[in-house]
Amino acid sequence: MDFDFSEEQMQLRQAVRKLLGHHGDVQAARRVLECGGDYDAQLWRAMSGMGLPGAAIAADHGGSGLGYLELCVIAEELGRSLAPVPMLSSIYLAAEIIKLAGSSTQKMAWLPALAAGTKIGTVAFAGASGAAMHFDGRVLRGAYFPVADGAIADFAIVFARSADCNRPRPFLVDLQGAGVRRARIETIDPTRPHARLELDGAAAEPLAQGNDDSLACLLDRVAVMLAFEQIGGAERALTMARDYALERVAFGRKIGSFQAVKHLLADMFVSVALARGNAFYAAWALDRDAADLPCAAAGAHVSASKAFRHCASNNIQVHGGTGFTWEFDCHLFYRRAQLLALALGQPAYWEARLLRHLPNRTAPSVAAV
Amino acid sequence: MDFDFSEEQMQLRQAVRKLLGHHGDVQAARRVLECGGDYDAQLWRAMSGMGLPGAAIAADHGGSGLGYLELCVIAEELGRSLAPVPMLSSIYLAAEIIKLAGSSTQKMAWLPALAAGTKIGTVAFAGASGAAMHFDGRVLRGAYFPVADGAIADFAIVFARSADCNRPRPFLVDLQGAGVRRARIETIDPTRPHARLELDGAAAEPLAQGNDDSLACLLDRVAVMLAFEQIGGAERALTMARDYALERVAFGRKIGSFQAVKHLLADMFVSVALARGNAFYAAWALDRDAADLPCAAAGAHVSASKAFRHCASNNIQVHGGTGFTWEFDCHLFYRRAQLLALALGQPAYWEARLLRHLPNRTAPSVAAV
Amino acid sequence: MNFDDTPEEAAFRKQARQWLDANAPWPLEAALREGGLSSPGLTDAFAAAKAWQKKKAEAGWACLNWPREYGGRGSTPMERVIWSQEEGPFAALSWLFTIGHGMCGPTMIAYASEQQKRRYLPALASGEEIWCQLFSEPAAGSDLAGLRTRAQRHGDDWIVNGQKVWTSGAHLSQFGIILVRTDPSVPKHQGLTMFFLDMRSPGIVIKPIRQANGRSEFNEVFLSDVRIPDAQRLGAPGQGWQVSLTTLMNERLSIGSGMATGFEPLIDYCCSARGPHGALIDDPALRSRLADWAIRSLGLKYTAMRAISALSRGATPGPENSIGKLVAGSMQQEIASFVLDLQGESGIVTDPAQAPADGRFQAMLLRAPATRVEGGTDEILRNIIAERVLGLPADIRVDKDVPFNALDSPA
Amino acid sequence: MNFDDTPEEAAFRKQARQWLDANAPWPLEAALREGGLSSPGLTDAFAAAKAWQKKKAEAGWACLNWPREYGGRGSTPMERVIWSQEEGPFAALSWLFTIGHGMCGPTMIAYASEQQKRRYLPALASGEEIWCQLFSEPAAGSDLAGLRTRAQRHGDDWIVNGQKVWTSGAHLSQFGIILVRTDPSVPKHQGLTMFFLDMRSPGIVIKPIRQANGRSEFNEVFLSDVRIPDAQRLGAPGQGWQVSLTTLMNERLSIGSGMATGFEPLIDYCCSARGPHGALIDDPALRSRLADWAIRSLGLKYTAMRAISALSRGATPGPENSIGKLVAGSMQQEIASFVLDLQGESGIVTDPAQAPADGRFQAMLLRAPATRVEGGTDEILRNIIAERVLGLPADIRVDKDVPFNALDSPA
Repeated sequence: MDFDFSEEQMQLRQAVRKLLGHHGDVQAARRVLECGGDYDAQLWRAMSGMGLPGAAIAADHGGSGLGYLELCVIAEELGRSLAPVPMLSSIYLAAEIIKLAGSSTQKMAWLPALAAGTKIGTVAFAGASGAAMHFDGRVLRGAYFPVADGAIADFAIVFARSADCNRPRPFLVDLQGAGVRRARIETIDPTRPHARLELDGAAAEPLAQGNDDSLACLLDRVAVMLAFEQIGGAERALTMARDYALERVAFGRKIGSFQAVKHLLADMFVSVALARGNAFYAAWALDRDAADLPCAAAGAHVSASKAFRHCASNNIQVHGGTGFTWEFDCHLFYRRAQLLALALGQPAYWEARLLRHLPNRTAPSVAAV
Repeated sequence: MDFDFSEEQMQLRQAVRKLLGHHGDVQAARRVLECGGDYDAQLWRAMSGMGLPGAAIAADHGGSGLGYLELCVIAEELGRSLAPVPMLSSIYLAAEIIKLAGSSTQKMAWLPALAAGTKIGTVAFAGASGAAMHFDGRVLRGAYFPVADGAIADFAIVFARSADCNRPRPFLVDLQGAGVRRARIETIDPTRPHARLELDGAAAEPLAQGNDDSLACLLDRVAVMLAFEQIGGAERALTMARDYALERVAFGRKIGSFQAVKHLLADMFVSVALARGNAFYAAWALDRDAADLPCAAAGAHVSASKAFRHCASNNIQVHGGTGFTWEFDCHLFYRRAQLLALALGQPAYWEARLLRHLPNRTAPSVAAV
Repeated sequence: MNFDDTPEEAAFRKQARQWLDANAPWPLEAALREGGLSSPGLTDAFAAAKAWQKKKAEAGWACLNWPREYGGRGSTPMERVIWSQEEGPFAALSWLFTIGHGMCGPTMIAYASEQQKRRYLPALASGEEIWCQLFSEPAAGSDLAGLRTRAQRHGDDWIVNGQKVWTSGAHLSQFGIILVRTDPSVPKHQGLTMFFLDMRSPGIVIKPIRQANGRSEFNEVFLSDVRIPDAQRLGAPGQGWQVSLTTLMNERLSIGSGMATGFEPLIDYCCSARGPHGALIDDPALRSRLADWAIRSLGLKYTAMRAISALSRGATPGPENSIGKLVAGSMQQEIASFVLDLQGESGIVTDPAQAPADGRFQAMLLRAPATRVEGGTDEILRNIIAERVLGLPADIRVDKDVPFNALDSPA
Repeated sequence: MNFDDTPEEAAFRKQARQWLDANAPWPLEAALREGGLSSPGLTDAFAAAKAWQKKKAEAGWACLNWPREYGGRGSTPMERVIWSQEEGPFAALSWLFTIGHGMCGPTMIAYASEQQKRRYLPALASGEEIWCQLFSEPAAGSDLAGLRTRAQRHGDDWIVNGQKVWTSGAHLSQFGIILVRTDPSVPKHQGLTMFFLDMRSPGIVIKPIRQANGRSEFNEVFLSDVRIPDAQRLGAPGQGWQVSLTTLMNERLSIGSGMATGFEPLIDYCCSARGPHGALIDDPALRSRLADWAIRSLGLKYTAMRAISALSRGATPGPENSIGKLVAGSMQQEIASFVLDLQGESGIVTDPAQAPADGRFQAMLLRAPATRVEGGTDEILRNIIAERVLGLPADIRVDKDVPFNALDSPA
């Protein structure tokens, strides 16, 4: 048994961390925040130069063909530095659904550009406020929001219903074509922009292998990578809080010598440790395409969402007033924690999926999740 | 506004506390525990001599006619000393349902003996394990457990269904009559015994004014008095923990000087304060028979259940290993906290009732609780 | 146990209600009930606050518990509570004067000269002059007595140098009370002195603090060679810590209005939003948490009533009132997070025009961390309850008897 | 990242499995899986434990990580883990030897003489002789170094007087290791010494402790003029604290089996019991809490796997393993309370014959408070994580440099 990343994967982690540090670490997100930009294009190009976006894309399709474990390592580092790049939209979501449900022509058409970072894709599945997409055999109509990087993506995979199918299936839409309207919307984390996407007769083609299960399968996979981003963020928030507790003095003592602060930090450590255990198992399940993936992925995402929110909010608490200033980075982690916790829909969906697929449940489930 | 007990009520509290102290305070419960007795008959007689059981029974019916607020004051003191007397069964439950649903003949027949403590009544409504009682127009058949003081009660009000009514209504049964079998059962709190009650053709008469709402109305009232017992217990557990923290030394300091212990105790104080606020309002609502009673009673019981469980369990934690010994009284409070939290059924019932009757809810409820 | 007014209280309530019926800014009522001060219906919150305060003061309804000669009404605590119940939504218009009326005024009443009281208090009561409080510093938050702003005596003046932070309303204020260190050679609690000062004195620079939620409610205040006449000293030199306790104690007297817990908007939301079981409020999946918040929110409300009741019996509100903010702060954060979870993907949208429930829960989530810190962190409040209510020993204080300038790292 | 055995590990696993297939007490399997040691199917748990240990020792499967010459097998940590995976339900039969094998043995290996090791360890490994550990005292729980049992040198012996408490299995043991104070004139950590002793020595009186849940797993041990030969000293006089850290560190090596969290019985219960939505596990009202316990329980399991993995790379298990009991202890209590709530009125019934789910959750609720205290309270564990993992400062220690006999109140 070797339930940890390998030597090579650790080296990859160091290389990614170095690259991100070179681009300013959290300052990259800060720049996007202050300037209202879309993402850090320079960083994205540098990452693409290292083959990071294509880590889990086969060499045949222009990727670096490393694998999912490597992608998880990268995700954790991105989370740690809050990297403002379209990784969730273009790689975890768009590349993954094309890999899952695209024909080989579709894969050849889109994966190389995604791997190279020259095109940005996204996936639109969020039918907020009862909005829904419909496919009439040729074009799509409807509106979704929020769509990650929806304002800058070159194309989108849109989950839509059609006359012959009542459950959403994936369709590919060129966002530069006719019948597409998109507008950036304000969200809780301005460092990762989102848009409202309105399609009014936009030409679309189905992903050839798309079916009723495509969305759930996709989300399981994305949940694993997202969990690593969340853990990266959570652990960084814990480290920030720990460092501040070792530096800040009150009542003549480092505040980290007060049990109230020590125990707050200990509980944060426990959250992160549990989340990491769950995420490791999910990474293994993803890598092996194990039957356990739905439960493992849901457990990883639920656990990591809690850990990141917990650590991000207690990080502010340990920092006191200072932590509530715009200049300090605490709020960037707090914002990102909320964003990632909701990026894949209601936590209730994931909780239900976790329980539905628990390995030791004996009763058949009536609820289909 | 005067949102507190009156001077006279405070004097009553002192008198009750003195009486209970005279009978050994918590040692009375300890005696029942060690000897496997039913209740402290001597204490019960002394309480009856002071008119305590009949506090909320009208003078016409042999009571002392003080009122509900006085009964709440008494309940808090009983909770504080874990008094092993049949107050829940005979007074909160049996006397209350007779007051609510009895004919004037039934009231005259039973209330004076209950008020005087010369007869013990109980109410059986717990259809655990799907068991249920049925009334065939003359006799009752079925089994209920656990029934508080079921092995020693002289009579019981049994909630049962009948051919003409699918919701349980109250029937009066003489437990010394034919067709009655009862056996004491082990529960989590041996200081307040319970029994399994099996009726196989026991003669019964309906309470004249009993209806479909009788059980819910009864439980609302009982919930208020029970909340005061719970608060009495919770506050005592908090006091025990505080006193121990001021006495026990570790690492050269009183353990109460460690923030971990201080904050544990502060949180217990908060629980009790919130529970007391809720209970006071419920006492007012009960006293005035306010329309708000269902919400107030549910809030008081839910809040007090949490406070008592919280304080009883943290009291053991503060005491460390000592708190887990049989000789120390910590576990008596822990046991009683569990008993009282479940005495009136699932907490979920009370949570739903609280929400159903919230004053500031605007939507009509679909669920009938 | 009753909620009835005494005959005197009923008469007072009637009088207040009649005056309010005739004089309150009723056109603003809906906006204030709906969205409070951030309501779009309230176009100029500053002007509205000033106007309402002036009107109240003219009719004798400002700062009710202050003596009449200083612009108050000489009311009993219970009358003050009744007034606040009757003033209802319009009380939100007092935001501009909270610090001045709640903290600066009572400190002036206790420590200023008669002449000063007659000069400053009426204008403070009427809202003509706004006051702020300069206490916290970058290195002195929970440990306020560790503050480093220095004042040195020069003739009849004191020269003040240093930096204050989290000063609410500094840029709107004419005056402020300030706690400074006048003697660094004694242990830290013993070398402090309180003053009041003109906020337009030369040497004062005020900068707004941008908060994590993007708003600016507070300021940094830089003081360079600011002169304060010794006549504006409040209490003896070195007594500043005791004086500040008066100020902070008065903060606690502001009960009755209570802290917002987020519970009311939560219930409004759950009554209107729909889930698989009809209105969310009937969804069994939410039941347990909603019920828990209900008992905490109602429990706080009734706890405040108990405190008011004690007040009317002549008791002083004690440290047990610390539970309000302790419970409310974390509840706001939990509730906001809970609602975002219900909203799923759209829970991240903050634009009020597009977000569910006008984005109010998103705004709550972003503001809540400050509530858990300002005016005493959760940890400090638990310490207060443990020490002052339950009588547990104080934390070990390594700096208690050490001269301030001999401390290791007053950094 | 993989769960595969190396070829060597696979060979070891095969060998273990083959031996177990041929030799394990299979007739007890069902009873052990079902109810553990309290299963009614296990009529004589003591005899069964002794028999199984003897059989294992004879075939070289006892105390795998000990050297062969002392009754062990000289296995790698990973082989030990594989063995425990394969031994499965039969591992529960080791209850009688947990302290002896996990704590006393390693301490003897580290500090006893060669002759002593050869005399005592094989009989300890084979279960022929049972050992216990005499550490805690009434006034020394979390603060173990505050212990007061005195040992004074008389010629070649030490005379011991005092009282130990929470001694698991004292009445069944032939030997024990004991930590005592040999020098009260130095600060408390410096005056301790470790010994091993014959539990049938004159002057030892053992009394079972009745626990809050009515059972008796532990004892009080009174020592009056008990003689221990100096040859049975483990480590130098005054080095007892360091020796005890070896003992306690070894406690942590017992990973792999993991702490019971109550989650598995909870899921079993929720799969079989029915509510308004079919099986409880599908009840939306329970979903959020069940999911939370699922991630905590699974998270602990995978954390243990990470620790095993680190072990196989040669790392020493560190203080981060403290999270196991911290998480499991409160989970047991929460889960038990949660199930009782589901059971409503019948949740108070404890008689296994009449209570839902054979009363197992009632028993869990009554035992759980001890889990949160024994072997380190929740508070001590959080301190360990904060100090030894996160590097935060230790609590202020007022008694650190003070001679033990000059302390205010070693009461």
